[in-house]
Amino acid sequence: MRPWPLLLVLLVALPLVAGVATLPPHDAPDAPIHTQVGARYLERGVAETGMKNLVTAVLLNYRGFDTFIEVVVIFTALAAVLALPKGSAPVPKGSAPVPKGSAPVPKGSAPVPKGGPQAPEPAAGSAARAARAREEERPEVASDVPVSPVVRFVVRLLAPFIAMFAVAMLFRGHITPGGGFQAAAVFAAVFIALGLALGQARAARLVPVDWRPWLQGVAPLAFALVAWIGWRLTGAFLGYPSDDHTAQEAMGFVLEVAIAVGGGVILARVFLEMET
Amino acid sequence: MLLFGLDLDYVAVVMLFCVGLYMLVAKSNLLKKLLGLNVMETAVFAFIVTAGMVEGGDPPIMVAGTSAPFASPIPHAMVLTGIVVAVSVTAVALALIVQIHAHFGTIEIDELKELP
Amino acid sequence: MSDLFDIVMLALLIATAITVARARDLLAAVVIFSMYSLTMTLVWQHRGAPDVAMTEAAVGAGVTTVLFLITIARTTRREKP
Amino acid sequence: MTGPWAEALPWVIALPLVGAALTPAVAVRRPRAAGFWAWGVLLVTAVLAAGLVSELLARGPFSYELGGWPAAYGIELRFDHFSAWVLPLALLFVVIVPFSWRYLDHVMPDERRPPFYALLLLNAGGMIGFCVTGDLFNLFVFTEVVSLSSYALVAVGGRGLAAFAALKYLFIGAVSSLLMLFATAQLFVLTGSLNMAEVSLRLAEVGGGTAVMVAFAAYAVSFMVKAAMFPVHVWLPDAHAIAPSPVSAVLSGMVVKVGIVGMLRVYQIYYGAEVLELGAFNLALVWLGAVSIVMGAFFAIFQDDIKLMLAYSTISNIGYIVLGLGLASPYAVIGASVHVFNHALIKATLFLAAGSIIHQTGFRTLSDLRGVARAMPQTSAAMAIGAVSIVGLPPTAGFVCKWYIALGAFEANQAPFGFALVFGALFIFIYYIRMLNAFYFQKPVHAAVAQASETPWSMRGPVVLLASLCLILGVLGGIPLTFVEPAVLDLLPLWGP
Repeated sequence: MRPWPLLLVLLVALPLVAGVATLPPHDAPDAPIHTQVGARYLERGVAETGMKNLVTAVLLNYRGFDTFIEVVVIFTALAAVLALPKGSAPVPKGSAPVPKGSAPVPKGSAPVPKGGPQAPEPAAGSAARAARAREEERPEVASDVPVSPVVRFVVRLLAPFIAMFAVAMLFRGHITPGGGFQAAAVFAAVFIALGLALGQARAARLVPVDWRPWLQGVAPLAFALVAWIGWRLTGAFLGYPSDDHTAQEAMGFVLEVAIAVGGGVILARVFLEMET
Repeated sequence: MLLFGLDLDYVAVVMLFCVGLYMLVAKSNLLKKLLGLNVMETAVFAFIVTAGMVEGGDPPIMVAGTSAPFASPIPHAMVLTGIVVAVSVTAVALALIVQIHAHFGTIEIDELKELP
Repeated sequence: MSDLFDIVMLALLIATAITVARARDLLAAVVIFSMYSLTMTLVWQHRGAPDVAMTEAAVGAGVTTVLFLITIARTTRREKP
Repeated sequence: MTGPWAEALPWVIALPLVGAALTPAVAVRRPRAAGFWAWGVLLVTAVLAAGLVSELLARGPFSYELGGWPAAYGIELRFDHFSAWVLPLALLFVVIVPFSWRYLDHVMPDERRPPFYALLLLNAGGMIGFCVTGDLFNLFVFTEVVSLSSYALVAVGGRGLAAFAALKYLFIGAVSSLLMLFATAQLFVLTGSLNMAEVSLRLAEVGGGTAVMVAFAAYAVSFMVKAAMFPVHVWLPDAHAIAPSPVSAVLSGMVVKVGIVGMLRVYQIYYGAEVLELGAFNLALVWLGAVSIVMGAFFAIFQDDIKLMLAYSTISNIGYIVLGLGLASPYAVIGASVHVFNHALIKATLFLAAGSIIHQTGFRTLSDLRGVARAMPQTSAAMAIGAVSIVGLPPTAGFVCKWYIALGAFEANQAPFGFALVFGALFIFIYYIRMLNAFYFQKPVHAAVAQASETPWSMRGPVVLLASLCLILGVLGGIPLTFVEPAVLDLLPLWGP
C-alpha cells in the first residue's frame, strides 16, 4: 500500500475538521441558517407562493433559476453521452486516412512525449486489442439474457402501478414530499425495468423517435416558457403573480410535469445509450 | 451531540468525505474511484442537510400535523439540486469508462499508464 | 433515543463506506454502495428532510446503482489487486 | 434608473441554454444545420451582451432580481465591470464556431453534430451565467454546467486516450466542484445567506475564525484547480491537447478563466468583509504564479506536439494572471485582468491556426511539420503573430498586459518577481522560436506537408480575423483597460498587502 494517499487524506481532513468544529452548533434554532433567509420562507412562504411544501416553494419559486440550471445540467449529461463516439468502429465518413483532428497520429511520428500517457491512438497498432474489444461488445447484456417468465409477469403487472405512484408524487408535490425529480427517477425506473423484462426494442417504443428531440429538452424549454410568461405577467424573469393563486399553481404544475417528463426521458435515454 | 468539544455529526461527515477521497486517490480501478467520488458527494450533502436540521424539528411542510420548529428548507433545495448534478456527472463518467474499456480492454489506471 | 439512532446510523454509514472501499468484487461494492445510500436516506428522513431522502432513494440509490450495474455488465466485475 | 438593456440580463444566460435544448430538435432532419443554428444563437447572445455592456458603460453596475424577490430571498444577477467579460467571451464563440463547421468533418460523423453543438452552447451559457450571477449556490450550479460540458467536449474527438484524458479531467474537476460546494455550504451555515453581497456584509458581523478561513481555502483550492495552477495542473495538458482544436481554443482560452473569475468573486466577498488577513495568501499566489510561469514554460520547451506545447503555455500564462492578482498593486491587477481577455484571444488564434495546420497536413509534431509555412502562408503568419503576441513583444496584444504586470511588480516593491516574469517570457520565447524556426526555415520532410493547401475560407477567415485582432489590440491596448480599471480601483482600497 502506498503511503501518499493516506498522507493526502490526512492533509485534507485536518483543515476540514478544524473548519466544521468552529461552526455554530447545527441543531440550535438560533443559528444563522434558521434566523436569516430561512426564517422568512417559513413565515411567509405559504402565503407568498401558495405551496405548502416549502422545499418545492424554494425549488420552483424563490430559487427557481437554480432549478432551471439544474435541469440544464441533466440535459448536458445527455448531450455528453450522445456526443461520445459510439462503439469502436472507425469514425469519419469520407476520407478515412486523414487523421481526425487531434486524436490519432499517423505512422512515422514519434509518440507524443511527456505530460502523461500521450501516445498516439493505437489505430492500427493494437489490432488484436481492438478486435477483442469489439468482441466483448457484441455479447448483449441483460436484455438478451432470458428473463424468467415470473419476473416478466411481475414487471408487467407492476409497471402501471409504479408509474401511477410517480404521477401521484408529481401531482401532490406541493403538499407532500416529492415532486418532479423524484417522479422522473421513478418513471425512468419503470422504463428500465420494462427494458430488462421485455427487451430494449419494445421498451424503446414507449418514447416515439420523432418526439425524442423535443421531449429530452422539454424541461429547460418549459422553464424558459414559464420564465417568459412570468416576465410578461409580473415584469420579472421567472416571476409568479403573487396575488393570483391559480396562475401560480398552473405555472408550478407546468414546471413539475416538464421536469418529470424531461428528466425521465433523459435518464431513460442515457440508459439506452449505455446499453447499446 | 458533542464529543471532546467536537460536533459528532459533522465529524462523521468529514470521515465519510475522507473515506471517499481515499478511494478516489488510492484505488487503481476507475469504477472504484467513481464510487469514491460518489461517497464524497453524499458526505457533502449530509453536511448540508445536517446543518439545516433543528433539534426536534419537523420537515418544512406546512400541513396539519407539523409544527414549529421546522428544518430550514434552503439546504434541502440545495441538496436536491446537488443530487441531480451528482448523478449527471456519474452518468458521463460511466459512459467514459465504458469507452475506455472498449478501447483498451482494462479499467485499471495502473495498466492504462503502462500502455504504449 | 434519538442520539442512539444517530450513533448507530453514523457508524453504519462509515462501516458501509469502508466496506465499499475494501470490496474486491465491484458488483458487491456497488450493491453495498446502494445500501450506504439507503442508510443515508434514513438519516436524512430522521433529520427532517423527507424530500431529500426520497430523491436520494430514487436517484442516488436507484438510478446511480443501475447505471453502475450496466457499466459493470459492459466492462468487468473484478478489481485487480 | 436602469435602462432597457438591463432587462436582457437573464435572457443572455437563458438564450444559449435554451438554444442548446432546441439543437437536437432543430437539426433532426439535417444534422449539419446544428452548426449554423449554434452560430445564430451565439450571435444573438453576443448582441445582448453588447447591450448589457453599453448599459454598464452608461449607468454603471446593475442588478436583476430574478422572480422579483428582493436580493437575499431570491437569486440576484449582478452585472459589474468584471462581468463585461461576457461580451468578448460571446464574440470569441461567434468566431470559433464557423471554424468548427468544416473542421469537424474529420472528427465526427454528421449525426453527432447536434449534441456537440448543444454542448458548445451549454458551455457558453454556463460561462456567461458564471460571470453574471450574484449568488454563491447559483455559481456552483453554473460551474457544473461549464465543467460537465467541458469534460464531454474533451472526449468527443477520439476514442481511448481522449476518453481517458476526459475522465482524468472529470475526477479532478469533480473534486474541485465538491470543495466549492463545501465552501458555499460553510459560508451559508455561518451567515444564513447565499447572496454574495449579503454574505459579505454578514461575514463582517460574524468576524474571522477558523471556519471562515477554511471556507476561503476551499474556494481557493477549488478555483486553482479550475484555473490549472502549477501543483494542480496535471489534468490540463492531456485534455487540452487531445480535444478537437476549436474545443481546445474554448477550453484553453475561456474555460480555465472560470477559475480566475471565481477567484475574483471570492476576493470581492472577503475583501468587502475584511475578516481575513490575506497578505499571506497573496504572497502564496505570487509564488505559485511565478512557479507556474517557469514550470509551464519549462515543460513546453520539451514538447514536440504543437497542441501539447500550446497547452503547457496556457499553464504559464495563467501563472502570469495569478502573479498579477497576487501582487495586488493597481498596475499588476489591471494587467492581470486584461490578460484574462488577451490570453483568450491569443490562445484562440494559436489553437485555431494549429488546428488548421493539423487538419490540412495530418501531422501534429514540430519535427513533422517542418517547412509548412511555404504551403500554408496565411495560417502560418497567423500562428507567428499569435506566437509573438504570447511572448509579449511590443506591437501585439500580449505586450500590454505583461508590461502592466511587470510595472506592478516594481510598484509593489517585488522586483524579483518582475525578473521572474521576464525570465519566463524568455523561456516562452525559446519555444516559440523553435516553432517558427521549424515552420519557416526548415525543409519539409513529408510530401504531405510540402503539398498541403490552405484551409477553406470558413476556417481561414476566423484565424485571420483573430490574428489581426491580436495586432489591433496591441495598438489600441487601452480598450479593455476602460472596463477593467473601474472594477480594479473599486476593489483595490481593500486589497493591500
